[in-house]
Amino acid sequence: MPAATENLIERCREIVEDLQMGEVRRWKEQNPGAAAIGYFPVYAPMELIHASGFLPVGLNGAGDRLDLQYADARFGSFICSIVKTTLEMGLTGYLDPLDGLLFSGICDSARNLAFVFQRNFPQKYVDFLHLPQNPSSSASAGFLKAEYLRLAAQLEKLGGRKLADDALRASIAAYNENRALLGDLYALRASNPHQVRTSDLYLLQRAGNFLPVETHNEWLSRALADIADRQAKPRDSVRIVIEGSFCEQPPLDLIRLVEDAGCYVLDDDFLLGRRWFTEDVPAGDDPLGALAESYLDRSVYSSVRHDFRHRRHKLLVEKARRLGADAVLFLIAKFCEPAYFDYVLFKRELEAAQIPHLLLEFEEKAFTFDRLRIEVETFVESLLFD
Amino acid sequence: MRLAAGVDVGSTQTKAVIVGDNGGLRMLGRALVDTGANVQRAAENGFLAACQQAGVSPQDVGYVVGTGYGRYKITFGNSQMTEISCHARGAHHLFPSTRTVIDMGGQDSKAISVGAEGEVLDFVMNDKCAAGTGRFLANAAEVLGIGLDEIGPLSLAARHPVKITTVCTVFVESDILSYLAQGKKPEDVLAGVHLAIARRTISLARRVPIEQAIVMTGGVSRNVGMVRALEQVLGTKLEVGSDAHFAGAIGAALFAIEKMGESFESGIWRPADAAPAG
Amino acid sequence: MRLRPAEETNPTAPTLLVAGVDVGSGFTKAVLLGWYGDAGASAAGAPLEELASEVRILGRGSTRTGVEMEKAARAALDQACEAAGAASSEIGYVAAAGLGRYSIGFRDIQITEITCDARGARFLYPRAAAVIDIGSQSTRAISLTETGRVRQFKTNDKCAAGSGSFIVRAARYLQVDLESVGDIAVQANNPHPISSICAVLAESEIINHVSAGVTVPNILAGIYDSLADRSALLLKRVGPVDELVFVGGVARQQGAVRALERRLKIPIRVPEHCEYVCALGAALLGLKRALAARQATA
Amino acid sequence: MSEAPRSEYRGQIHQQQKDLMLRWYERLEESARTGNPPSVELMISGNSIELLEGFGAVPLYPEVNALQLAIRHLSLDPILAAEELGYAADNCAYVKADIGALIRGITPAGTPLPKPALVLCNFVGCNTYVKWFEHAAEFQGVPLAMLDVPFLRTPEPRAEDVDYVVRQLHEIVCQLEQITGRRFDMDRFREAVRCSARVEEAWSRIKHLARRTPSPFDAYFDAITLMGPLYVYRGSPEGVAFFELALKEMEEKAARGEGIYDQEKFRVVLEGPPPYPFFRSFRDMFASWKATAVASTYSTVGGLWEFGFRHDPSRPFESVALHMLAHNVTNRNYLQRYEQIRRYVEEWDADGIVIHFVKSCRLFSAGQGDMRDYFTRQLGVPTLYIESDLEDPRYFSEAQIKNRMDAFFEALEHSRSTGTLRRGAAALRQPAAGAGSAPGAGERLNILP
Ligand SMILES: Nc1ncnc2c1ncn2[C@@H]1O[C@H](COP(=O)(O)OP(=O)(O)O)[C@@H](O)[C@H]1O
Ligand SMILES: Nc1ncnc2c1ncn2[C@@H]1O[C@H](COP(=O)(O)OP(=O)(O)O)[C@@H](O)[C@H]1O
Ligand code: SF4
Ligand code: SF4
Ligand code: SF4
Repeated sequence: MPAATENLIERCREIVEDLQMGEVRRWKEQNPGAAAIGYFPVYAPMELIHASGFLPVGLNGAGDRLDLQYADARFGSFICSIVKTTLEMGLTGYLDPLDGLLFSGICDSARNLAFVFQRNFPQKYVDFLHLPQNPSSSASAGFLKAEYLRLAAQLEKLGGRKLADDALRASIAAYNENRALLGDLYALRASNPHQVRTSDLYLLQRAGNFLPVETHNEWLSRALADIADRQAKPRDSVRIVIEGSFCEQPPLDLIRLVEDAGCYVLDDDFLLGRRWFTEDVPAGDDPLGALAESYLDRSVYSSVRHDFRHRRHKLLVEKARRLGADAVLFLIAKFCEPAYFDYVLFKRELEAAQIPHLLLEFEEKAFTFDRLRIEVETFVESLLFD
Repeated sequence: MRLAAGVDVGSTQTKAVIVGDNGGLRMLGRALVDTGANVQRAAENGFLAACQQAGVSPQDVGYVVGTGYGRYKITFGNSQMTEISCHARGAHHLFPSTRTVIDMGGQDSKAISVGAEGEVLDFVMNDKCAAGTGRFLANAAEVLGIGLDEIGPLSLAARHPVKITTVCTVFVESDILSYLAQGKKPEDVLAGVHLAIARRTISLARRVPIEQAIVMTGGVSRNVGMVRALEQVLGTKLEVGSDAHFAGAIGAALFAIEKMGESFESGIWRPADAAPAG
Repeated sequence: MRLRPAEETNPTAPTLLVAGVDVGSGFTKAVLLGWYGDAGASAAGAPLEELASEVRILGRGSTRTGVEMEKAARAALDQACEAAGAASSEIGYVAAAGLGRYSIGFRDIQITEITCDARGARFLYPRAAAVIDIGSQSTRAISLTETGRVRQFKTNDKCAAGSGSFIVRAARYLQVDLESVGDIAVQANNPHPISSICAVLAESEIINHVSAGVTVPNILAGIYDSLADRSALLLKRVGPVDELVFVGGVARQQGAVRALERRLKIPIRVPEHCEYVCALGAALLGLKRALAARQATA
Repeated sequence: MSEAPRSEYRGQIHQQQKDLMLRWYERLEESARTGNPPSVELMISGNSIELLEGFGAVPLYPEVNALQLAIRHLSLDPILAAEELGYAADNCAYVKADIGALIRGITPAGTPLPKPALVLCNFVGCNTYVKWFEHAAEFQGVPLAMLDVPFLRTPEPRAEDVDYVVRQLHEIVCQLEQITGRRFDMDRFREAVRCSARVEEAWSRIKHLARRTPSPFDAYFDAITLMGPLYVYRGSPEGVAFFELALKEMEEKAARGEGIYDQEKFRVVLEGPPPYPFFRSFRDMFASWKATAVASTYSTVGGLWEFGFRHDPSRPFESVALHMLAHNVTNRNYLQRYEQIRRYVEEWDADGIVIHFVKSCRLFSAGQGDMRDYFTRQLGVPTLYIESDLEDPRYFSEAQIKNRMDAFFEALEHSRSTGTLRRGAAALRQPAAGAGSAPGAGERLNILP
């Protein structure tokens, strides 16, 4: 791979691992008066924040880079890591560059976290979006549009621009491009997994959490061109689809470990909110309505978005079949209620379809992986050795 | 002279103290025995030893309060109190400005938030797992072949503490051994062990408000390495008195006096007047 | 089926010597295999079961792992060679398993202990469908497919409760020889349960039992019951099991076997050299790779 | 502590409660046999029993089944059965017990339960519900409908929220008409809403009786007994009769100055669901200290009426929507729960708070450490924090909980003896400036009204 791309990925790693959010601070210096709005996974309408003149910042916990000192006392046992590390970041000042925080109802822990933030950070704008869970109702689109308008009004109060259709259309276009580039990278990896290391793709993608979308688009197109030209020799590997990491993210070393143990990742649900829509959002006459409708009718399946018209377990099997995967790897954060519940139906469906799977539990704050290594290697061995 | 006793039957060690109001409240005797297998016997032995040291007859002791995990096994006791109440009370007596107590014993650790009168405001305890307790330290000492009272001072000599990843008391053995095999110095390994426990303890303790003065009680308070490690993690100083190991028993004895219906003036007896350790 | 022990093997030299080394957290075990097949024939593609008649176990060796894993592996292998009357230089292929598998510089391949357990057990019991391995620090439950692949597996958390080192500590407290703990437990008439889930905290419970006059067999049986409970939980998670192969050092202890039987109510098979099953599996898988490699170069 | 004598209340309602619940199970059995009346699976949180009355349908509450299993010590088997299906050790055990029991064909009373005509996922607060109902529909092979109730993220529900819920209610009515082949009876629905309002009035008054010293009933343990009829019969004349009788009996008791114990010593507010597998022992721990729960958040899962909300027959759909949106503890946001508890301490004259952290239920428990921080550090109210589970017997350690409970009440007793124990409004310290050692720890209160 050309050194330029190596450097770019290295740069991404620095950005991702920088707890101080240097990139966000820099953006704020360059855009005086504009706010940075953090959003907790999984999805947030970044277009809307962008159109208000603000920087949407994706929060994905602090990994093992922060010792839990205060947050454990607030959230106690049986709660996933990301909830605690995010609160710890807040309590120890790492979220100071952010002027606001957005949450949505992905699970009960994250929802309560939103309000714990509200109490502990009264000087910050902390909001909770209700994203509809009943897309089949005729009233959902109207409701979601109203919810977005409520958000827009709040952002305006924070000093944002009044939401204008033109600005929103431009933002939608920028994010459509972002998703298209990511989609190309994902498609490239699915067809030529030896050419794209998943850990690299992950870093490239996650750096976007802290960058203006325009910059990110530029980086992604550079990387895409480079990677497409790359020459690499395919290895004897197991082709897998990763499921279950839509919110708390597995440590980078764990992603590498999975690859090193002999897996080609054809698809994953890391940072799923960045690739939320399956098609471009149509930026027509009613861009806000289009954004809402895309959420309801043209988005990926997810354990935190319920749509009883399309069952998630069927969709997972379809995906694995479509991509020609040998197996599904569930990477689930410890105590992640939605992922674990979905696993039951996924498992049933995969077994019926005779697609092997492995479940690994991780914590973003873990830094030794002996046991996980054994598990992945055994799994690979069980598929490779006859 | 009126006499009262507090007996703290811990999982590892049993502590007993005799107090009396002989021209002011005094600690007349105290004793420390290993709890061992026979909890009831240990309680008795501790109590008798304390009586003997105080030079009083057990029959003359008017009221005995038992505490600690074996408190219900004390046949001669008049009543029981939880060790939480007793440590708070004892610590408050030793340091009247106590607001937080960190008690680390053989099998559990707890943090107690204490009010101005020595009353418990809030507390937390670890559960179900011996990771990060006195046992953890005792095991580490054993693996290294160093006396329990030496590991603390030795750990202070560390310059590059190792990172201990295991919290399990049993498995820490192999961590320690592999560090030694890698040529790490015992003091660095020990410092790592102490720090690991300190982090765990403080993250537990943060569930209650931690306010000055912070008093450490329980057997592990005798380990200067642990005290320093806790101070380092907490970023503030801990109060540790020479009677800290006896805080639970002292608290129990104070409750005993109260239960006797005796009016007493808290604060007359001070650690300085204490009888020598038994 | 049983393998013929080394003494019975035919005196002609094996075509190929393969070693499997299992570097466990407590003990390192080595198995030396001889392959007597036709050097020219292509055996690489055949399933392991078909190779059985051409394979002999020539020697075994075991030593404490300690911290120098490579050294332990050498020592165990030397023992195995001595038992086989072979020189280590004659070994054609070394497969390493266990937590120290990457530490063995002289290995040809590393394989996880789960794959090896499954292979070893399947080789000894061709119809084995589930394996449980209880070692010093770990418990592994494995279910197999009809063809002998690993279907599902679960390992315990990094907690000493319910694994071999717990038994070692308990034996020490009760002043019973490790060799005989299992047999003593079998004499229990009224097992006394241990309520603590923690190996360390359970010790004081054990002590209390002693002082309350509970007999040593009853205490030990109680400990095995709690160990069996934990293993049963892991087994449940790998799917329904109606017959089980029990391997690893703890399988040497009758008390553990009986407790598992009581708990699971299914037949349990314990191979004679149960703690070597993982090393055996490694050696067998190593053999397959070695044959494949020969074929490729031939 | 010696056992305290407890005058357990045994009035007429005690028997009537049993009869009512028995009748419910009989109706369910009838539905299982004949399909008549049709049954609809529903969640307790902010349930709309009134809507079902409009169809003459009988509610099937999986939570009631789960808790019955736990109380009868039958929950472990189904939980293990569910774990074999792949549920994680840490998933909500209510769900596991219910699904496990379904798979194993276990019912709490031993009588068959019907296959519901519709699994109606009234998503009121708890995200786990959605998973639960999805699975319940999947494993029973029955139709599934979603009723998405926006979480209360503003002080009051917005007009859009109400509109969204009302429109979904209409859609569900149509769906139910199709599925059951019955017509929705608007009059009956309105009548049910009227009954509900009367039950709510009586129930709310009963709860207000607990403000007296001594409190004539326990707003946690006794409330749980009354919650069954509250959810099943709220919209019916039986419910009205039952609750009006209950009110009368409680008022009489209050007039006689009778409490739960011969002498009420402590008054606490309880937060969190109970440990059903150890319900008795748990209750005894309070009894041994003569402590009465004067208020509880758990008893407001199905509806929060003591602060004034009532269903309104003049706008039945809207009031059903409002009830779901804003007048039950599960759909109110976390800080509104703090405020609810704070009011209980103040207006119900409590000495302290007991937070029961339940491993299964993140809806209740996620963040309870922060809640405790708020009450102890900021308001200075004595607060006990204990952990166990509401369904899974493996997470209850009687000795540990008792130890903590004893320490807590010892402390209260000690404070009382030194005259520092304050009660009710006096127990609430005004937010102290600079209190708190954690950076950013909330000195400043930012609770939505
Ligand atoms: N002289 C000493 N130096 C260092 N640590 C000590 C000493 N004596 C006791 N300890 C520690 O104290 C622990 C026992 O504390 P204690 O409070 O008596 O516990 P418990 O009440 O549970 O029996 C031991 O496990 C040990 O780690
Ligand atoms: N001579 C023996 N008799 C009975 N049990 C033994 C004996 N030696 C070891 N064990 C048991 O076997 C365990 C070690 O098993 P092993 O499978 O070798 O573990 P590992 O591979 O993890 O080191 C010990 O912890 C002990 O419980
Ligand atoms: S990781 Fe799972 S449980 Fe944790 S916040 Fe995210 S969705 Fe919720
Ligand atoms: S991790 Fe170790 S100390 Fe903790 S419960 Fe397990 S055996 Fe006990
Ligand atoms: S998480 Fe809590 S509210 Fe939700 S279903 Fe489970 S017990 Fe009920």
